[in-house]
Amino acid sequence: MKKIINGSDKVVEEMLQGMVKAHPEFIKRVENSNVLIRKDSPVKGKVALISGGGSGHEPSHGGFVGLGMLDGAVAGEVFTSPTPEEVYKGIKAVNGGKGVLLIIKNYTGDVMNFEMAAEMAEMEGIKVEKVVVNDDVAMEDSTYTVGRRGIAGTVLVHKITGAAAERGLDLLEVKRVAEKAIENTRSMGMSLTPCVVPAAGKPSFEIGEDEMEIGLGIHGEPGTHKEKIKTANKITTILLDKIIKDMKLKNKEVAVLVNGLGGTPLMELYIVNREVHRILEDQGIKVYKTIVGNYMTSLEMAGISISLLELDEELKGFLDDRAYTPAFRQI
Amino acid sequence: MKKIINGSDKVVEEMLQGMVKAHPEFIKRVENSNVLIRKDSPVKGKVALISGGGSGHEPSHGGFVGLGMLDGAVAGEVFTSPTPEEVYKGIKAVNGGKGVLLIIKNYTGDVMNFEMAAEMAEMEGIKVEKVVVNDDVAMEDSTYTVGRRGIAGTVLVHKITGAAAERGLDLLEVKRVAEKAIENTRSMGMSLTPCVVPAAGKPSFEIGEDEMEIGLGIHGEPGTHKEKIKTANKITTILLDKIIKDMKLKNKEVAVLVNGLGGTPLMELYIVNREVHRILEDQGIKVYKTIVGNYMTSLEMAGISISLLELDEELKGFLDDRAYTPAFRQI
Amino acid sequence: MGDTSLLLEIVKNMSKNIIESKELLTELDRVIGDSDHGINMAKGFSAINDKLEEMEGKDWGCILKTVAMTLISTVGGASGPLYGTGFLRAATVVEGKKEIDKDDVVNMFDEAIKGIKMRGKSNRGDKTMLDALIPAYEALKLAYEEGQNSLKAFKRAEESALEGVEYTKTIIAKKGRASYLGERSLGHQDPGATSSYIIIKSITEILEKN
Amino acid sequence: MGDTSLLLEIVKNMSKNIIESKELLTELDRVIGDSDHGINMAKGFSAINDKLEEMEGKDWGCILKTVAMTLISTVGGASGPLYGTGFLRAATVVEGKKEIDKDDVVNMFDEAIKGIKMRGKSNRGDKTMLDALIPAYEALKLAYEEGQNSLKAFKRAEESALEGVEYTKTIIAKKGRASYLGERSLGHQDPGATSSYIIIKSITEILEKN
Ligand SMILES: Nc1ncnc2c1ncn2[C@@H]1O[C@H](COP(=O)(O)OP(=O)(O)O)[C@@H](O)[C@H]1O
Ligand SMILES: Nc1ncnc2c1ncn2[C@@H]1O[C@H](COP(=O)(O)OP(=O)(O)O)[C@@H](O)[C@H]1O
Ligand SMILES: [Mg+2]
Ligand SMILES: [Mg+2]
Ligand SMILES: [Mg+2]
Ligand SMILES: [Mg+2]
Repeated sequence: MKKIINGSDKVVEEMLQGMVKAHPEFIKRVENSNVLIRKDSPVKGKVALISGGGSGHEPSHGGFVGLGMLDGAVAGEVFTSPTPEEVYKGIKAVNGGKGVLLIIKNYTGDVMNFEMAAEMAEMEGIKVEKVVVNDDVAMEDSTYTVGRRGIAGTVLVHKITGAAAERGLDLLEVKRVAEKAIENTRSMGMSLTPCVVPAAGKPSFEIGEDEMEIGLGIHGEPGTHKEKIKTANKITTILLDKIIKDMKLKNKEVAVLVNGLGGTPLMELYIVNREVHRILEDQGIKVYKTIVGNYMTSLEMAGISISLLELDEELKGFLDDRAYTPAFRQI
Repeated sequence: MKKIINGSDKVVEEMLQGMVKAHPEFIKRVENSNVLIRKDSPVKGKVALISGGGSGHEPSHGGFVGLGMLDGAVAGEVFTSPTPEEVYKGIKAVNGGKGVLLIIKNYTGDVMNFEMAAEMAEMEGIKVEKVVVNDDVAMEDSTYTVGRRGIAGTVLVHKITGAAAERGLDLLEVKRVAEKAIENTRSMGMSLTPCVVPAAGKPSFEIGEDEMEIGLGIHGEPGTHKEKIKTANKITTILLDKIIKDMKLKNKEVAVLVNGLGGTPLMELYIVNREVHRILEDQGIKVYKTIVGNYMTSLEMAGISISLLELDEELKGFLDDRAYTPAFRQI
Repeated sequence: MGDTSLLLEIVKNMSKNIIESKELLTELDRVIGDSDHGINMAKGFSAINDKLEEMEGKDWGCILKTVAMTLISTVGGASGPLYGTGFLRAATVVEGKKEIDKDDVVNMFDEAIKGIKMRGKSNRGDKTMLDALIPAYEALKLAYEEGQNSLKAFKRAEESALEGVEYTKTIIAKKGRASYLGERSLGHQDPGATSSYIIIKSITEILEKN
Repeated sequence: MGDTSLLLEIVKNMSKNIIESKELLTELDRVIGDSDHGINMAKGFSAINDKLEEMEGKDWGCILKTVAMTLISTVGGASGPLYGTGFLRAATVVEGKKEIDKDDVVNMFDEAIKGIKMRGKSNRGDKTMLDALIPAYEALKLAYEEGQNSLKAFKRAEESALEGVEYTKTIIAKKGRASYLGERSLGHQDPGATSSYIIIKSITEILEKN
């Protein structure tokens, strides 16, 4: 395991300290917690947004705390959802009186821990609502399963929902917008390499020199299957086909997120983005906005995910709104 | 070699296409060239800045084309400086009448090709000046050698110089500011893994499972020496010590850039940043601004570099100015 | 079945066994999950270990509640709230009690499983901890009904739990992270079922000693 | 020494040999540089290959200028401008000539080296292409002075170039990327010196055939 760390038990704590040192103009830390919140929290008269989950997805979620996106991000251990207590501390710290919306990625652990935190906060009279992001089309969305995972599309949900909250909409309206964004977002990922959870010290899965893993989540779990490694264009086609089949996009407008999983150079993301645009154009789908970079990572994993967000006039407005956070800035 | 590409001979072309598709509001491409320029180029009444070099350092340099930074970026093949002709095309495309400043990283190839381009442009009556960035303290700066390399500190030079140009200073003034920024910038890097030049298909150097390479450049060249891998804090100390020894920073203010080489997760960069701040505080050096992320990469190499820029009132002003580019945004 | 000093011994033994199994559980989770089950569980039970003194002299309900809250507030992940809820529900059955009997044991176990099912929206056959816990519970109940003593009953429960662990190898995961693997989860044993087996075994070991 | 059809044959052979050495040169550059020398050179000489027809019937100066400009405008890196400048300087010596003699050859070689030294701010002993080119030039000049024919003279030049390549293994790089390695560049042969040797060998081979 080659990592620039001081010890596997210290990574989250030291990372959070390093983040605050890097971005003091954006974020501060809630005392005795792994919660990062907006410098100006609690913001009065604004619905507050909290997201979070296991660490190892940086810049998610702390990097999106700031104007026009999140009010708080709760960090668990690497790939482990934070405890209810931590989430509860976050809720209390950001609540500006208009209620708090929890943006949860659909993982059993995240859902349960955030739910328990919401129950705790509600007992104190804080209005809390929840939405669960489940953008990953790699798996069937059946009632017999836990449903789809939340992956990189979550960042688009943060952006849209953050804009709605920043405009001053009330809790249920913000929740409605979040649900619409979730409903309109689909993603799928692949990887060339596993990642190594620091405390585990071993690659999260085995993979051959000529293989790639398709349809995998963001916690180093193996994907739905392995394939022989293919060209960037073929990979893009595999992912995008599955996404597009799950939506009705003909003559629609979309936002595109080409996301790196941590170890993939920007060069490769741009090469993928080129083919994404070619395919969408080919199918009569118009790209309204493109985002390319490492937004939802799995430690040092080499791989990508592609997300599409179907837009209407309302969502376009929110997408265009200002955002100013450590990892997402737009004027 | 595991890469998401379509063929090693197509990476630069396809990447440039993907970049333009991703950032149409910032950049456009000069026809029949590998040059990206500001959407509103040539900007009248402003000194234009051109940088560039081999590809594989993304987001450098195309990602810094935009308001308050570069006017144009010239991309060579991976790790190979662009030809004089390409640079010349860039110069012609951005020249707004107030002259053009070339920001060159100190590599034999870059210096020669940019110089030849400058000669070509001057023959056409375009005022061209050059500065050469040499921030890498890994090597001795002796007159018998080619001098220090230009590495990640170049991004800080882009920011400062871009602000000076944006304010409307004239060519020689902008050049003076650039030289001051260069004079005040020092960097040093290390890595855990080599990188693979697509066309070569092999790791750029061999390294053991428990080794790291110290003092290396950004083209996959081996460093000054190998060491047993150490903790993040020790690594930070090794790099920062060498940088600080080369400057006189006691009671001074600095800007910090903790740069990832492409394959290192943000988590590790923040852990390093924590220790950078601790050491600087310890030595009575004040951090005015911190930048953490992948700014000057070496393909998928896992590693980091640290840069310090010594500030005075003038440089602080330029550092604080607005910049709005694909990869660097600040309001 | 016994007094609270027995319970404290059991809790201590659970902690020891779980902490010792940290690598095994993590490795199992690496194959079909995200490589953290052992880390998570060891973290929780280390925290419980630190509270052993403070639990001394307390009643069954109080001790189990401390175990539950410690798991909930230190573990995170899926296993934290699930085991936490299980222990919390068990605690409600024996609130204020210094001594408990066989019926209490059966009811505690039953409540714990109900709590986990509710919290996890899961059931037997989903390839989770429930596939160890439910057969263990059934074996225990049957043994008691057949008039066996607690040691015998827990021995049977332990055996059934182990069978349950083996059974998880033969099924496709429907809940938890392993469910994302689909067919690829076949052939691998569930980490949570394994930790459940270890927890039950920890009880048997102490009953054996006493 | 010969007419322009000889020159075209030589240029064609250089292209062939350089393209065939693409991997060797890249591998040498991987060890002490940035893994691209073979790629760079092959790119340049492929482009030259594409211009062979258009060069037909032109004079020596014109052909060498085309070679030079093609290298400058396609190779990039350090080797592009260096070889480009070398060929460009050589071209100026033989401007307008359809036939050249021994003196022309010596002068061309001399000018090429001066150009490379000027452009690269480098000299013999820096572990660069000059460590192959300069000894080759000296051997060639001496051979001509001794009254040898061009084939013999180039044979000697080729031998000296090869010795120069070997010599680069024994010295520390002072110019180019390899210089960043300091002592670690010892023991490895310089890619540029190697490509220079290949270029000279390409001339000998054609002289041999004619
Ligand atoms: N919905 C559920 N119901 C019951 N048990 C579950 C459920 N989801 C997961 N588990 C159990 O939790 C175990 C994984 O725990 P752990 O690795 O600590 O959490 P995470 O999956 O969040 O990383 C699984 O092996 C399984 O036994
Ligand atoms: N200043 C210089 N003078 C002469 N030759 C040089 C100089 N710098 C580099 N070279 C030659 O160029 C070769 C490297 O060329 P190449 O790999 O194509 O360019 P780059 O170093 O830009 O990647 C070296 O092996 C060396 O022979
Ligand atoms: Mg987990
Ligand atoms: Mg090169
Ligand atoms: Mg797990
Ligand atoms: Mg090279």
